[in-house]
Amino acid sequence: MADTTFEEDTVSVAERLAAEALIVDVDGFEGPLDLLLTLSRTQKVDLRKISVLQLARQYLTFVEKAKALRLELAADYLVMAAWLAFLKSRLLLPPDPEEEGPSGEELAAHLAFQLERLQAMRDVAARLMARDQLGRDFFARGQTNEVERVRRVTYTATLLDLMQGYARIRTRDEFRPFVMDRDAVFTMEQALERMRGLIGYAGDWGDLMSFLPEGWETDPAKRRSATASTFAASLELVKEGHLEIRQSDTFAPIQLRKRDVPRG
Amino acid sequence: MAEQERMIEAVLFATSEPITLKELESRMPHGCDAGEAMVHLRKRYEGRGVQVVRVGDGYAMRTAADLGFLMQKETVEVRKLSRAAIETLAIIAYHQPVTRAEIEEIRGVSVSRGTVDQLLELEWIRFGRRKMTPGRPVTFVVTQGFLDHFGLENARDLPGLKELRAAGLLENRPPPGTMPLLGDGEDEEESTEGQSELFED
Amino acid sequence: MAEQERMIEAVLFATSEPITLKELESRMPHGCDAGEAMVHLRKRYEGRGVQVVRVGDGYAMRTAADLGFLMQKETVEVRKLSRAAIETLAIIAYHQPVTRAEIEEIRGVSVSRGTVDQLLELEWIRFGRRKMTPGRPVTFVVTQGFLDHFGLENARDLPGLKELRAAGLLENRPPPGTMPLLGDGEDEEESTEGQSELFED
Repeated sequence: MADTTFEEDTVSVAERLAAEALIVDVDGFEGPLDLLLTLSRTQKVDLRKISVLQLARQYLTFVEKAKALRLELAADYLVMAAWLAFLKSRLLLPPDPEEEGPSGEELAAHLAFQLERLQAMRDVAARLMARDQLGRDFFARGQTNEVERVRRVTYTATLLDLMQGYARIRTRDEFRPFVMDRDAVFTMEQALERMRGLIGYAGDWGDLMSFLPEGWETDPAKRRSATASTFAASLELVKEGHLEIRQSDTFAPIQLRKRDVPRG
Repeated sequence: MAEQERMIEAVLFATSEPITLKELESRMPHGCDAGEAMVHLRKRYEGRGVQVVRVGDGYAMRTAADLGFLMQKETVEVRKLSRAAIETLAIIAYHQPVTRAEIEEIRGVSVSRGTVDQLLELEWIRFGRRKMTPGRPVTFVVTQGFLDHFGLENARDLPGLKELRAAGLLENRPPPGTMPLLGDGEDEEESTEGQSELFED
Repeated sequence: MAEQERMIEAVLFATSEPITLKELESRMPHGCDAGEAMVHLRKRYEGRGVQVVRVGDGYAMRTAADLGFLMQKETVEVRKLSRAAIETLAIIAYHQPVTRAEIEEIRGVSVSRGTVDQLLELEWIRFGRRKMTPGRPVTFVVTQGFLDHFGLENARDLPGLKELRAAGLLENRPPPGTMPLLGDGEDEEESTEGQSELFED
């Protein structure tokens, strides 16, 4: 590590100015790593030869100044400051053979690696965006519809559709209050199916309530649902001509009977 | 002239409408002669699979008429799957093997026969083994064709709810205080032998 | 062979999406060799205003990049990508298959939902297979659409890829003092050949 003996009071004027310039615009950074990378540029060396100790000092100075100016620093900037302070002490103190964990040099090397990698990614991102791009520099066929003649229909969907569809269903479930409690719902289809099986035995007038499915008669919510759907299904079967239905008076029991000869 | 020929070739290729010589020249550097370049270009494409044809007072590139039979596949009309079909398919993919009743339970509405038939016909789903529950209902699972179409190695590669949310695909956040339902990434992957036990809750 | 060359010329011309040799052959009369015809066709278009380019495992016709200036009318206004989105895209392209956590580790900040969403919507990235590390996190990879957009034959042609690899900047180096994750060994193996293999489908 070069310049590990660099002293705090020898920080150059240019660096100090740079650090001050940075302070004004703390919002312009995308997190501590981005800030570190910007600070490292003031060293004007190859990132591989960067002095991490000096960088740690620059960062800590930056954070101090931000505090002095009462700028709100996000928590991750402060976490990084604490970590760099720790790293600084490790780099300055002679290694303690008793102490566990990685050495200051190892930690410094990893930080340097992270900075170099981030810089490398930014460089290639710039190179990527500088490439000739479809629709900007080179072009696809402008008119592809001339051969379209409808012949066969295929269906397609993208993975995004699929995931959004699934997300839609699952998110709806999270709003339980708006969803009926389906456990207690006996659907009309279910009732119809059940009634079709039962009407064969309904030779004589029988109470609608006796047609409710087993286990649905006691719980009030379930009974209500089952009654409604069984009644609706009965009406449907009457319409189809398989069943007769009668009620002698308002609120009197509703009675059902099989109809022998289906209507026309 | 070779350079001018290249220019009109590129423009003719990329424009969607036939283009006149005047329009061509207005796009080219000053002093170009689109008319002469066009003569050369048309000659170059003579007898090829693509032709430079005159359309009204403009020019356009067209595939040679005798090769129209190759375009038959272009005439396939691609339609988006219906929302019901996509949802049904998603449920099968995430919960397979899954019965029709379970799909209805999750969607909250009954599944029409046509929807399942369509997915079967697309060969994106098939019948799985019967469930060991009363009535031994038939189950549905997704097929290799499904995985191919959606570029998945296997159905377990499907992102979980947490990941969907992280990617911004879940618009709604759950109201505070509610427990997230299933689909918490890890939970889902743990079930190595079918995701059916997710229904036990 | 001249006739087969005409055929693939017509089909390539009519389609805007890249098309594979297999797809080409499936449209041509039985017994045709699209691969050989392609060699001839590409030669024929060398240096012309329109090029036959390779995109992943497909081929497409595109105008020559040096003639872009003629095409101002055709340029579609592309939504400007944020710096975060551009960096995220580059990281996915160079490190694929890469997890969200790895992207965040490299950028030093968390990846916002909208960023990934935007890249998915552009169909420049898609979900890859899950990583064999604890939690089996989902990965991201770039798509053929990405290659097409940036005029890349395959992901190995990314600018500077070799140099980055040689400099060790594409390694997933854990911070010192952390325990290597379980199943890392397997994964390492996968990712060495992973990059190119993902485009074969």
